[in-house]
Amino acid sequence: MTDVTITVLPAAPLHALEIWSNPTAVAARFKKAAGFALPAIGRSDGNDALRLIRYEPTVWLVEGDVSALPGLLADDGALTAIGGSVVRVQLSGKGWRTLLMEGGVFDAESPNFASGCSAATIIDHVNVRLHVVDDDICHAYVPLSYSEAMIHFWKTAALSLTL
Amino acid sequence: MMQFTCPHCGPRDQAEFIYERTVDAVVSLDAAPEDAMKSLFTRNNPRGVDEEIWRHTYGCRAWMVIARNRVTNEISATRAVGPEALP
Amino acid sequence: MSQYSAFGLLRGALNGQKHWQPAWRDPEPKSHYDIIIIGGGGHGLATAYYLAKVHGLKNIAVLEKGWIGGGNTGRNTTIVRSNYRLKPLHDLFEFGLKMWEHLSDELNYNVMFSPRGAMFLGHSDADMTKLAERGDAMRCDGIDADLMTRDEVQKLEPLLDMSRDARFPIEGGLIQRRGGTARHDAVAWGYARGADSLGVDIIQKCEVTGFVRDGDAVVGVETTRGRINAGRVGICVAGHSGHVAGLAGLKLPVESQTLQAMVTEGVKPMINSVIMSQSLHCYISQSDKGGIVFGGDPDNWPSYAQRGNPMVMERAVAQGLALVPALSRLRMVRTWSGVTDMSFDGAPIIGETPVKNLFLNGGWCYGGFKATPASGWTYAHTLATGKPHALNAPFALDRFERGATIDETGSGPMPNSR
Amino acid sequence: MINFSFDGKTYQAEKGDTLAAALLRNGIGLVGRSFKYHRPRGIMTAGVEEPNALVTIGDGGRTEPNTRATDVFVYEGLVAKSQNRWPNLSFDIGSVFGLAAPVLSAGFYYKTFFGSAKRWMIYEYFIRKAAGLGNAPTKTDPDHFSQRAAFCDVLVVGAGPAGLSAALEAAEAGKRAILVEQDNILCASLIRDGQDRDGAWVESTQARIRAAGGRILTRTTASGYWEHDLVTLTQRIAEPGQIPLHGVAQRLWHVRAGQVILATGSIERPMAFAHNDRPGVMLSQAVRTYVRRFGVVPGKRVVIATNNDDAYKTAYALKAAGAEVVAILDARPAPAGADSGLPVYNNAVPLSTNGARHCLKSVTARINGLTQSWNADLIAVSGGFTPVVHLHMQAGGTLDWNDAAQAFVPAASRQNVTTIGGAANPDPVFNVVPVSKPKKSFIDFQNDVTLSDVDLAWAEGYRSVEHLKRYTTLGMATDQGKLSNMAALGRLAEKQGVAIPEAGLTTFRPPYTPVTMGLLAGAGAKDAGAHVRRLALYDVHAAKNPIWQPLGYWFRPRAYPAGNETLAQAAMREAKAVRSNVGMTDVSTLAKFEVSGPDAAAFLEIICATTVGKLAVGRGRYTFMLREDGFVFDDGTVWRLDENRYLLTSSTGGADRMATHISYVRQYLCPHLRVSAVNVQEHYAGIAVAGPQAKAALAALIGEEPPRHMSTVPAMISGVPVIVLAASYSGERAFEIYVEASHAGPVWAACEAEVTKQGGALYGLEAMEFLRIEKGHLVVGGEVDGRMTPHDLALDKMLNKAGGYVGASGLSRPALSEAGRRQLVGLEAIEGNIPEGAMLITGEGASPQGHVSAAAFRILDGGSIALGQLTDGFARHGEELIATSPTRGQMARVRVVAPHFYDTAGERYRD
Repeated sequence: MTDVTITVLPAAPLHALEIWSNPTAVAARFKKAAGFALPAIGRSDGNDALRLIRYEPTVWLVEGDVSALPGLLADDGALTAIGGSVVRVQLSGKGWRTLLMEGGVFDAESPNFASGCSAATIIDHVNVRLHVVDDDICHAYVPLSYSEAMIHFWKTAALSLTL
Repeated sequence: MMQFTCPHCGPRDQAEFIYERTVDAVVSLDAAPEDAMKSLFTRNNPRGVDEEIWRHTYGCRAWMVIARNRVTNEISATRAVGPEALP
Repeated sequence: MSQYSAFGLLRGALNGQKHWQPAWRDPEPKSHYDIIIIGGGGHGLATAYYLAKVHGLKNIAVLEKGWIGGGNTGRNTTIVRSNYRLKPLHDLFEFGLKMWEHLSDELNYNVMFSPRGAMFLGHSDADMTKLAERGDAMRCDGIDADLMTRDEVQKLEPLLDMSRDARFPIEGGLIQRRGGTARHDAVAWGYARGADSLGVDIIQKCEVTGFVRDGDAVVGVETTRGRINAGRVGICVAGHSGHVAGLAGLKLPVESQTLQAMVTEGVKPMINSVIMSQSLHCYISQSDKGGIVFGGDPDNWPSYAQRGNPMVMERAVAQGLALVPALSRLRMVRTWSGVTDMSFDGAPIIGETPVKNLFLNGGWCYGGFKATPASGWTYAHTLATGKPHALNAPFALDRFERGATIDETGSGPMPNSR
Repeated sequence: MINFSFDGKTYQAEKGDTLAAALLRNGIGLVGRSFKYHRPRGIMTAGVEEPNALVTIGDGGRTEPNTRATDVFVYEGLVAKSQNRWPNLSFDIGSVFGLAAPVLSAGFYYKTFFGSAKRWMIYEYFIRKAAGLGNAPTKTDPDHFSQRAAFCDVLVVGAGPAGLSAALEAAEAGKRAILVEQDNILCASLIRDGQDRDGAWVESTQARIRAAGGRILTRTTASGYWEHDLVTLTQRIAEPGQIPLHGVAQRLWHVRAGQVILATGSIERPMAFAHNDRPGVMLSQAVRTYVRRFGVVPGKRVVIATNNDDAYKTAYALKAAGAEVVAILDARPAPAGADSGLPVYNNAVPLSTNGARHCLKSVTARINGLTQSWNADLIAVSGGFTPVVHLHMQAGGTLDWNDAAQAFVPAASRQNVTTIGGAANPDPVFNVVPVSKPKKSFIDFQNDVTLSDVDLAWAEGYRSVEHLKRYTTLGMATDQGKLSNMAALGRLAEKQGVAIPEAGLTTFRPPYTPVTMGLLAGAGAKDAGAHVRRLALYDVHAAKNPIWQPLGYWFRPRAYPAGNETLAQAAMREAKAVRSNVGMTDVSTLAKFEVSGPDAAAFLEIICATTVGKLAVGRGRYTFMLREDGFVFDDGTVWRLDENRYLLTSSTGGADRMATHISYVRQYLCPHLRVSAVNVQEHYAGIAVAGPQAKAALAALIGEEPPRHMSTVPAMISGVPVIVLAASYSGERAFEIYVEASHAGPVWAACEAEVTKQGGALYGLEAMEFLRIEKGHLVVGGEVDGRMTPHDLALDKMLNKAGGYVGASGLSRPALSEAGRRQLVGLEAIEGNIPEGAMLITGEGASPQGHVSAAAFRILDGGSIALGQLTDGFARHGEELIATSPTRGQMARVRVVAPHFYDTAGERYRD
């Protein structure tokens, strides 16, 4: 009896957008072009073409169409493709927060970790990046080489979630 | 396990962090060879508070300096280090 | 000192064991000693013993801030071996191993040295080649080292997981049959009793709080029990080397880290030798009372707290179970931590310091217990003659600035990457 | 009723019984044998402090030795066996040690067993056989253990009345609250103390806590208090030996608490009198628990010995249950005002007991200087109460001395922990100084430590409390001194002539009660947390059933044996294919970093010790990196993909270390540089195609002229964008194709089709070793062992003259350029095959002057060759040495040569 479902999402383009100088100027250019501000750490935002998730002080994870971004960055930052290095895993159902406590150290059960939030942590010795899509769905970006081990760990833990 | 207050992510378990070295062990790139080797090969190593460089490796991947008492593990200050970043 | 023997015990059976005298006196500190050793652990007490026994010096004091044997001597996993790859290290540790073989008789105190074999497991062809290289380096310098096949390993330790699909499959091992374990407390108490009987003053509850200088030379120490003058002062405080040397204005190539160890409840014999691994950093042996003694990686951040933490301990236990699954249902009954003085090449420091009359013995990382006799003997030679012996000359304090480091693992100056 | 067996006989237990209660219910008094003298032991307590009733429970890999009968709840089919006795419990040969007790005083083993270490090992063989209690299982554990984190504002330890109220208050104040109880019911003490009427309060409080979102965990022990209010909890999901639901036997919680409230109560103290270790001697509150909670009366004729009021409740409970209280020995002078017709004697302390066939027959006491005896089958003892301060002390707390209670109570702490209830203010008691013969007065019942052992340790100079503990092994048994520490401190204080608080205090070491090793390992029991890292192209390789080789946490194909080829045969065939035709291999695990920005070149010239800035777009170069002490720690290649975009590769083994190093230099040392250094190790899968036909194969794959040696171009293979680097590790003309990992399948398939068409082969790590050794390329972890400078490796000519790279100042140290350093050499066998790892000696018995770091064979011409390190090796070409491996009984005569055996001029790279 488990109330969490673990599914691997299909591979999709993913980029790391890094700003190394004039962050406020770049932020202004971005907001004007994209219609939403660069999200704060631990937050995500987007429009129908683009979704940005922030885990680091100077880097944003970007899903979707990045064609406009190099122009916006000019000499203040760079875009690097990193999609191949992660597998996106969807954890859905009421129990995803409890599941993330298994072998973890991050407070995924906290009410502050709500829809739109993001957090990177370590679970069962693997560096995992989490993104809360809504109350019943959380996406986990797992390093490709560890994904098979991580998914196996989650599936085993899901069996005894409610004990 | 200790708990560090990451300047970017807030309180997090020490398992997400990796210790690099103490601030007195930093070898700056422009140091004269003798000073560089002095920094690399001698430590205050106090039985009390020292400034340590940690990285939130499994979190926001940022670097920080933590002032920590090595006997009581009391943390008195944490400051971010790295490129200028948006809040 | 009353001679220890089986006959003595039988005589004691008749008088309720009343005739035994104290193993060491509890003297008040004198105002001057020829040599003061700071630190009443195994190394400090051994140094005092050999100063008196080998060099015939009588006016010696060992100053201990707490109670003797209370630091790392009482907190290690009791392993004794000399199977190091680099020559300066295996020569020094081998000199010590030869002393271990007669130490109980030398001290008339049974230190229970048990040469049951110290074995490194290899988990791949690459591991086995690395072990063969280490064994060849030892054999060429006259030290015993033998490769073991899978079957020989299984015969020695039947509870090892020999299955082919284990995460760390066992391909074979390298064993030093003359290595093994010893009773750590007995080493401190044996040396203390020996030194005391030769006239050494062992002064407990006496912490050094500063150095007395005459110009740039050290001529004595300030302590919690008053000033004591000395011709020469030898620091020998392991994890507290940084702090004590700091009192003399010295900054050392040493950082103090916590090393955790643990023991299970006592069970009937199940582990016969000392099990270590070339890929996994854990070591397993069974004490004479039946407890499985366990150690693993040091905590790779600085600490004087003598407190463990769950993450590193849980990983050490996981590594042990990956090798010996049958340990799963035993229970850990006690865990403790030592403060190890991690040197910046992994090798000890035994010799002079830039300060006149002040000497240092430290930097033992997590391998100090096995070196106790050799450390005491060479430090005694250095303190008595003012010059290092050939065995400890390579371990000079100034080797780092000269670039003559002795790096067994080749992992460089950062102790947390060792 | 529930069926269980003890030593092969089947009995019945009531629902909710502990094994101890069930054994007493069935009249079983003798349960075990003590550690040293194998004296008969019964059930003394009703809790985790039990020193005697240790049994082995369960079977196969689920067997749990040394389990306290008081800490396991009976389930259908429970199998328990007594321990540490041969042939059986009632007749144990081991008890002969008891006869030798006068000789076997504390620390006797330090005073004898001299002679050689070999002789000690003979004595030791027998000592080890007699030592240890239960037997460890030999089979693998069939169950697994869960580990889970939790966060809360308030963690309450102990669900007695005080703890339950504190948890309710926190939960209903809207705080995240967790209440932990090691028993399987809450407020067991209320039942014990006859306040059953409060059962309704317990039920409603429990319901209100849960309704407010609070969590209640029973059968869960707070075993360790660590740093910054992190507390570890061990939760029994299945009882010892029980087959668990979903295979999870226990769960380890790591709880980060805002505040911790310890409501852990206290542990009743025994009294020291002669033969106080016999079955039939029990603690007073334990007797009351068995009577009130389990309805089991452990004795018919009972003597009670006490120094406080609490034990009178036990007298009333026993009387109500039909037992006869024959005497109450109250150590206190003034009458306690008992009026219920109980036979109370004041100024009365127990002197000794005697018994037959392992059970109590009579008790002798001293009353106002006179002795008096009673026939009795049970003595219930209460020597006062020791507050449970373990967690407070583990948290770095201090203690105060409560003189009225003769006990240490929690004082200040540097963590957010407070103590409430019985643990904070224990009952007042009258201090009883033991008067009986110290010889047979036990204070540590499991390790057989008596008062006379404490006296002996004192006489021999072991006077600090830690020396006393280690010399007598007091408090080092499975009950961790819970019943013995205070008695020992009392005796030590007496010897020192000081009050107990001045006698010193032992350190409180985790865990509070012993913790199952499998639980600490958790999911890591199988792989120690070292998860196998899978290649992007794992399935493609697995289908070919290669021989796999571990490299760090990766597994990579070592060779692809065809038919019944051995590893060596397959590897040589593969290497020959690369030398004579074309071969392909998976190089995905190399570390890779994409470095972009205006300051990318400047940044790379800090990380790498060679020049980078002069590289034209589309060109690449070999490079190496130094640690700050000047030694080489990694090497690789750097490629300029675009004006401000470079690709840096380095070794698989050093990948994580390099990622940290690059981040430290970029973020800590050069925060102002305009550069982005992104780890793309797993973003790109890598396929190497090498050999004389490689260029033709590449042309067919990318449909254009392949890049010349050390050049790079973007290209397409099977419609997939790739980066082609013309790099060679094998010494042949070769190309490395980098493709986004998720699209690697089709690109590998296209390459494999092309290579097969040319009659080429797949090759693995073993062939790669043969190729690179023959060419003289270095390997991190082999020739680059962290102890070699650039000059030692003949790389110093490539050093960036402008300096400014990490390690430059390290190189200035004098010893790094003195004679006598180990230097890189080649070795050619004159006679025999060179063993890898062998020592290089000038003659028999000489101390080694170097070693063989990598050995192989000339691939096309045959002949044993190797790379190695040799003292002053550059100057010793032509010299003959012996490469010896005593551990493998192998030896070869070798000649020192240059470390390059193939195409030294590099013609194979030119088209």
